[in-house]
Amino acid sequence: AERGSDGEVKIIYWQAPSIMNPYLSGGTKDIEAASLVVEPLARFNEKGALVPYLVDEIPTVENGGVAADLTSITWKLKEGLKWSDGTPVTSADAKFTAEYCMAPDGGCAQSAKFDGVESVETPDERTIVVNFTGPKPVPYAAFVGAQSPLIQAAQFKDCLGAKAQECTDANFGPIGTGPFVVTDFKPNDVITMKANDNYRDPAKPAFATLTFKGGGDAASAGRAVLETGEYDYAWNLQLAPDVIAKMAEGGKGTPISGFGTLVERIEMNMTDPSPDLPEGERATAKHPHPILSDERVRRALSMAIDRTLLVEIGYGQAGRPTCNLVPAPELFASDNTDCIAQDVEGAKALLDEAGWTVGADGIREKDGKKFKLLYQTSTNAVRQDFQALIKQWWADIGVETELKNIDGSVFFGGDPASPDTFQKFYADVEMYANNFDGTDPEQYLGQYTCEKAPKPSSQWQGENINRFCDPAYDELVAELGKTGEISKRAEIAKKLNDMLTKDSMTIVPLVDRGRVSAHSNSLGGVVLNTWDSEIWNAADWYRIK
Amino acid sequence: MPDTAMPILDVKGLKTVFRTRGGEVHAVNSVDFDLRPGELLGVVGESGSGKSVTMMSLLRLLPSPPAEMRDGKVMFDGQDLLKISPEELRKIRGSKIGFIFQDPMTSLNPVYTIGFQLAEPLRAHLGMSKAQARTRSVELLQLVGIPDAERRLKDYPHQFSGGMRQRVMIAIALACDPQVLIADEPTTALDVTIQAQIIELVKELRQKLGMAIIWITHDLGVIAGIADRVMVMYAGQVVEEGPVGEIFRDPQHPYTQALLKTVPAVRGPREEKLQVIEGQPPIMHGAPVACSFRNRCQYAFDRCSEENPELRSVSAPGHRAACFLLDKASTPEPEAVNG
Amino acid sequence: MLTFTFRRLLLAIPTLVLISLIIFLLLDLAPGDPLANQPLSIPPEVRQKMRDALGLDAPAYIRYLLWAKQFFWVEPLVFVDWVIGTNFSEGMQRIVSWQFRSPVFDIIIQRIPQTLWVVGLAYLVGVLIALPIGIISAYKQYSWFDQIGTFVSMIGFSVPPFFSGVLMIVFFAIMLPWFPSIYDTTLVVNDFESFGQQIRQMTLPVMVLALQTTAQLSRFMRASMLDNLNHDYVRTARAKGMTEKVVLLVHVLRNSMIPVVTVIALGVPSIFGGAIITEQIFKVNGLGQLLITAIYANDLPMVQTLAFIFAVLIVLCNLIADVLYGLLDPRIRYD
Amino acid sequence: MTDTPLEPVAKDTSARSQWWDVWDQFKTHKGALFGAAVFLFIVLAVTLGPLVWTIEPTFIDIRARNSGPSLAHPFGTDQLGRDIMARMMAGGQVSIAVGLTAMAISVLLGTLIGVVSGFFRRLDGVLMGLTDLFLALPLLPLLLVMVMLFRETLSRSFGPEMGTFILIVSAIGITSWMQTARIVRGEVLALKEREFVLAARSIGTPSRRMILRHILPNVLSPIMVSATLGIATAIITESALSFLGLGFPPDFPTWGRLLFDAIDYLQQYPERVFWPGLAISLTVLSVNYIGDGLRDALDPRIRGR
Amino acid sequence: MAEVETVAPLVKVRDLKMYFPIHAGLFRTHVGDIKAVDGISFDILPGETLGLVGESGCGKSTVGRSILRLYDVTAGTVEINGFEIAHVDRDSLRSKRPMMQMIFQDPQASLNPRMTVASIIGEPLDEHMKLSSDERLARIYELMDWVGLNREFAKRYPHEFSGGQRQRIGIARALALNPKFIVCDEPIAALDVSIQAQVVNLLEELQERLDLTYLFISHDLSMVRHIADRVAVMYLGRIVEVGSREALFAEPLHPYTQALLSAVPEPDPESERHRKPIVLQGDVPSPSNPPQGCNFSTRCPKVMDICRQIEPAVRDFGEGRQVACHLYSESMQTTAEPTAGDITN
Ligand SMILES: Nc1ncnc2c1ncn2[C@@H]1O[C@H](COP(=O)(O)OP(=O)(O)OP(=O)(O)O)[C@@H](O)[C@H]1O
Ligand SMILES: Nc1ncnc2c1ncn2[C@@H]1O[C@H](COP(=O)(O)OP(=O)(O)OP(=O)(O)O)[C@@H](O)[C@H]1O
Ligand SMILES: [Mg+2]
Ligand SMILES: [Mg+2]
Repeated sequence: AERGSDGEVKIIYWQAPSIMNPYLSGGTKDIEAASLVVEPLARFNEKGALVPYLVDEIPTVENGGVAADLTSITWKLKEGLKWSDGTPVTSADAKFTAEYCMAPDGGCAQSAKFDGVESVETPDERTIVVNFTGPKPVPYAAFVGAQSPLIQAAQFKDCLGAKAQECTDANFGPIGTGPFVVTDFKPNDVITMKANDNYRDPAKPAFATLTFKGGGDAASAGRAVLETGEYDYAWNLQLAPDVIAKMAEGGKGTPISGFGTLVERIEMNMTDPSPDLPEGERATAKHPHPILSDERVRRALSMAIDRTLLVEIGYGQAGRPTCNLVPAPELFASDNTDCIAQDVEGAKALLDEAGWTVGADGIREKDGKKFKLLYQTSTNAVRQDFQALIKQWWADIGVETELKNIDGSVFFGGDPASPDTFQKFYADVEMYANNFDGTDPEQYLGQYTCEKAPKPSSQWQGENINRFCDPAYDELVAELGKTGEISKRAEIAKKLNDMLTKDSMTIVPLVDRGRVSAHSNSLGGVVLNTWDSEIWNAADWYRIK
Repeated sequence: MPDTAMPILDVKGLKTVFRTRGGEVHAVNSVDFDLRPGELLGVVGESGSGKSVTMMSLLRLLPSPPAEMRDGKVMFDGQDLLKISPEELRKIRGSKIGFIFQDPMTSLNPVYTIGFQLAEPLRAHLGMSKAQARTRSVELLQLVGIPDAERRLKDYPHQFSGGMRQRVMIAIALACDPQVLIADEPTTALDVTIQAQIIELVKELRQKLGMAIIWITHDLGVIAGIADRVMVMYAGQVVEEGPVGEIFRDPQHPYTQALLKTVPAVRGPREEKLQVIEGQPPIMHGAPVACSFRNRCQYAFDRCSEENPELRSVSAPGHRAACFLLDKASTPEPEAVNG
Repeated sequence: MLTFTFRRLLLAIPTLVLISLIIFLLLDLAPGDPLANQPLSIPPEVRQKMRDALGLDAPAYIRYLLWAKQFFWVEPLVFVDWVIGTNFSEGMQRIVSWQFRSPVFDIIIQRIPQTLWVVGLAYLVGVLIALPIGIISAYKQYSWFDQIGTFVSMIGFSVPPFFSGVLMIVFFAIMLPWFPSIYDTTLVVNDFESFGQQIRQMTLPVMVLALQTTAQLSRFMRASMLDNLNHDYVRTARAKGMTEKVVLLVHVLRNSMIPVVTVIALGVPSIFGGAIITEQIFKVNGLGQLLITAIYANDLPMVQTLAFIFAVLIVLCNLIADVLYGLLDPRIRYD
Repeated sequence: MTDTPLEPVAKDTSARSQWWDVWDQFKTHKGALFGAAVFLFIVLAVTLGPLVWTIEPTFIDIRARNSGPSLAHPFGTDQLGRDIMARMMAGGQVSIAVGLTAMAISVLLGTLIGVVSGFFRRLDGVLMGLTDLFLALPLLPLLLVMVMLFRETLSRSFGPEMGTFILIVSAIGITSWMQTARIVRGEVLALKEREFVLAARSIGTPSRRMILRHILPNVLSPIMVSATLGIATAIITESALSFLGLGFPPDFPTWGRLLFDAIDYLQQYPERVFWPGLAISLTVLSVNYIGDGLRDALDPRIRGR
Repeated sequence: MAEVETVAPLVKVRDLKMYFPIHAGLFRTHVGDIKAVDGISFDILPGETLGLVGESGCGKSTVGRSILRLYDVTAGTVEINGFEIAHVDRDSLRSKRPMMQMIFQDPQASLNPRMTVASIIGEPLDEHMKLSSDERLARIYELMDWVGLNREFAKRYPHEFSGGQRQRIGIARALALNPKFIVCDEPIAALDVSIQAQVVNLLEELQERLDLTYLFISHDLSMVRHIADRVAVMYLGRIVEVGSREALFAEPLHPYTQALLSAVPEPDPESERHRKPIVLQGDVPSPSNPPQGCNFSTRCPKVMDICRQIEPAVRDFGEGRQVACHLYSESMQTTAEPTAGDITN
């Protein structure tokens, strides 16, 4: 096909992008909108494998691109790459990008990508050498994936550090190498783009213009693609499965789904959240949880849950039951499926065994203490349905549950003054979803070491939400950090995963949440990618005639 | 006034009923009267006796519902005003028959200038141009004695005092040189000094323009000063009618007699005790089957509660009253006083 | 009148300052964090850096004073610069949104057209429909027209817009694909066709919004007309021999409009803030949507500024209503 | 004095309280009578209904989910198999309670402020300033902030449902009293000029009793009308809050919430939208008609006719 | 009336002023006053009725209300039964309230439409007397008997009564506390002619029986002539003439009184034909901006130059007759015209 021959393509995101600079926002909507314009050196494909974008090949130890001691990586830019304004892309741009994100006052949302980067060298126009402070077994973070694309030094040169916030024009219309260029950016509303004249593949993109509309809700976005056909692509249709199915009957489009690493899970609090404890000791390692500290109890709670039904009701096509914290990529996913079958009787037996006997009112008790749990999550229709269902299942095994839901902005807000953040965890169990960037779970699994538990002394910051603490686990994490060989890494990761889930039931995974998006039947070339930007291959899209 | 002239307005058997939740109210019951050219007919009666309703019925100005004109004929200019089409009636209103209302404070539209409100009938009925209407408006205001007329055309009603507003109302009513002017208590809301001004004005205008006037009032004094003929109403009916001198000198109906006595005078000897008419006027549910004054009448006898007296002529020409006492020979002594 | 207006304007200043302070303090007290919507995968250190970069952790009074300075001094200067091409405001820090990293006023200005087009037009349409309905309903009180009018307006009153909106979409965008369900804010009206398109895309939201305006206003108009129809001057007008049309449309209408105009004027601020739900449903993305997304994103400067602008509008419309009242009703002299 | 008592003008019925007259007039307003009947029916249905229809609104019968109307579930079930009829009744209790309480708060506040500012000239400026201030405060952020600020404190003291209830009800009440206050103030200002207030003053009645005895009973009719309108507005506002995600939690049914949740299913299960939509509309409609009737019935000018 | 000189007046009003401030401008500054009552003095003897007449808006009601301290007066003193009323504090004022009462113009507006007759009449009793409910009821019945209301009506509401009956309720309320002094503010103006007489007779009868003192405000001169012992004529906030009823009606001295009296029509066509009313030109000036000199100078048919410059002093003609007019001022009496001419030049 010829560039621009297919007219216009229209994308709708029900969360509207507010900025086009992924370095200033971690939000998916912003990163994905930006991915149409700015590109990294390499991306993950739909299977989670690295594919070269602005380089010709992926550097590895084998091809010499990565130093044998794992302390540097060398990328080589493609020949003749141009920014959309026609100027050449050089290694200086990459160096600048690193400086931009690593500048102390810049508030770069992706600075984790540049963790451990010591310097970026530019031996020549096309060669980029990233030096690390120590050995880095997985060196594919900086300049890889939608979160860390190259930005143009010329455009952003005055936007370093604190000034990053003021460069509105650049932040709204970055110059990139991607298939499209921003013509108009209306924050939280609509972005219009046109084909990049200097795109490296002269035949692409097939569309001359692109409209990227934001706002509204998932249902209306779904309708616009599946029922009225007004739009070509709708992102993340978080809707009940039967609703999507009904919309699909409209015949204008097709829902598509893909799975990544996002897992909806129940976290068990290993510490005592009782409000009777003095502030400062509440929900800290000093007081183990009076009920949930018993592994059998946790297991029984997990056994009572019918994950398949949860999926059916809450996610349909966009979910599958899982027992793993790391459900993907395949290489890293443990084959643990024990929890999928619901086993109410087994759960009851386990509780009996643990000494919790059914009381007069049908609620279990032990030593005069009732089996009562406070179960919190963020406010969200599906989560409240889950809460209701799980509450009922738990009631079947003699557990009384009090439900509580907290506004998402408070729950995930991390305000140390608020009692309701998920980090503070002033409840017995809580439910939310989390995932990791890219394909390597090292950092993700590394969050569950003893020292990462949120506590008063750390302003309640820290990712080890359930205050899980096992020295053996910490050791294994350390070992993973030193291992470079991929199969070895996978083995360790699976082990870590099992320690958290299968073995200790500290984390009770429920659903591996995929994504459902939809495209119109006339839009060709769509490949849903959950490892990178969902619309990563928009350059390949075309109109089916 | 020449008794012989053809009446310009002839009302026969007028009946107006209000349909309300509490039942029908027969506000006007078979009222007959006529008005001759150039004559001033005074209408008196206490509050609620149906004076206003009668006059508004003539021009069908009552909102309907609840009002309903049941019966009667209102002959004006050879036409029955109760029968003609609304459009024809509209052409008579304001041009041939002018109307002045009781309350000068609310009868003018507060948001339009006096000039506008004066010009409206002129332009609607006489088809005058803006400029013509304006000249005429100035004339009219001067006629009713408003100084600085030219400038005051631009003023709004609230910028006038009560007396001035009533003059404006008169000017509006006179705008198209009507043959008949109906003034519904034009001075009741005003102070005596202002009332005197207005009365003088009307007297003067009448001499100048020579139209027939119906003047409704409570105040017997006012009537005595200006009317040619008087009509006394009670409970929706005419109870007495006659030349002004006759009525005041020799009232025939007990109600008229009592009415004349209740008012103390400013001049002359002072009464030690005021005469009172005891009781209240009746509420007129249904057409009257008996004399409606009987409960308050000191002369009432059996017949009064059996029949409704009709107007009948009294000795003096043109003097009529509706009372059975008139039948009982001419002996005026009240022999059959009700116990 | 002039003194009155000045006086009211003067009085408005302390009110507005107080309002701005209250809004600020309230929003500041509210829990929540502008970074709450960032993915959990962003590590806490990075979050902290982002917070620092936004200046989120400065003491409240400093942020308030800064905001006040920016609102009352810098932004007017920017406006002056923009109008006469000077550059007084160069180098001054404007009020910057936390979610967009862009001056809030730029975004607000961007949003005004669609807000005016849709919500403003809906208001206008609503008013234009409501007035005749109110007039006829009052004139023919208790007639079938009046009864139906009452019924419909009560329906309009009782159906929440998120319901009527979706219903409209299902009927008129899906079942009968006559109108688009999504408003295109990028549409430029430059020819007949695009104008038609604009009309089409405005139809549904305007209908939903106008229904509400009509419902309320027609009731009000009716009551006001009924009130005036009983006045003596109406009888005077009839006695002057005016036609019913003149009586109604010249005499009664103007008097009845006096309170109604105030209500209409006071409803204008709701154009800017009140259509949040409808905007959301049809994705009109006007000021209402801007406010609600800013609230969800805890974008304090944006919420603060918008809220304050609404407050200014409300105060201003109050003033306009009073002045209009004085103009329409010659009896009112405000001095 | 020979004066005998005069015939009373009123109809012959002996001492009737004027509430009878109000009722008499109210009865003649067909819409209002019908509205009152419907409202009564709704209230009875949601309060007594659960005694008859004993299915728990939170009971999940997962096998029967998404079923249409049947004998077992006359209104059908939702996506978790909860009985919609039971949820409608539970939701109705909340919605009507929200409507009534929020209205009560707003009317009380409005009346208090209106009466005080109308009656005491010295407080007038301040209180009307306050009213203007509230009118000028954009309500949505205010509501939101109130919800965010107090939801947790209240849930802790009163339990999550009661806490949210108190919060929403007071949020709506606190942001909607201004109109009432203005109207009441106007009425009070006018009443103050009436001679019976002057008469009371000439007797030496102190302000407190003056307000209770003479002012309040006479501003009743505008208050009543605000009140009926207030119920309707509060029910609608609550549902709008649900739409914006600020209302009751999703697991706690109210009509507004049920309607909002059902909207996604508009095409598959239109009846789910229908029931709460109908309930809200009927309630608002009936309350509005009642308000209309009350306005007429309480207006002595109309009643006298 | 001859021996009245020796009796001490029950009500003594001296130089009473009641101004209503006008605020205007940017800062609502005090820019002037409505001088509703502008310095009036008079006495009322025990058992006497003083009639107060004048045109609408001349300040009659304001006088009545200020005397009862329903307004906070601007200046002057009011003494009733030996107690200073105009400037005492609220509490002692409250204890004096029973002594002085008021009857209002509009029988409809002066009764709370939501209270029964019994509670209306009983209100003053509740406020000032500690009565058991039986005593209270007995007193209410007694009052109703006094004013000629059937006891059966006690539970009815005001709207169920006719105007005359309503006015009786108002009178009963005023009598409840055994007052000595009653201000009647146009008690009959809103009533129909046939009913007026009933009420006036009742008032007279009660006065005799209870030894009441009235200030009878009215603009109906014939009624004032009937009921009042002495009459004061007001014009624009001032009293222009006071005198005994006979003297004043027989021979009005002030030009305004003359005009007022001559304007009253009489229900007698004969005498009406010959009556030549003095028709005043123009309107009453605004009390916020009274003319310089004599208030009446803008409309006075006998105006002299001096009237437009100097406010006339009150001249006492003896026997309680007082007139404020330059026509009668002592210094002017003989040389009025020439002096006036001098002043203008
Ligand atoms: N709109 C109406 N509905 C019902 N009854 C009415 C209406 N208008 C007038 N009436 C009744 O008609 C009767 C006559 O009223 P009308 O106004 O003619 O009396 P009036 O003699 O003009 O009294 P006033 O001297 O007080 O003006 C009264 O009993 C009154 O109650
Ligand atoms: N509360 C007030 N505030 C301002 N001005 C007032 C007030 N009360 C009365 N006035 C003014 O004082 C003047 C005298 O009023 P007042 O009521 O005493 O007159 P009046 O002689 O009783 O008239 P009427 O015969 O109409 O009752 C009028 O000009 C009036 O406008
Ligand atoms: Mg009348
Ligand atoms: Mg008065």
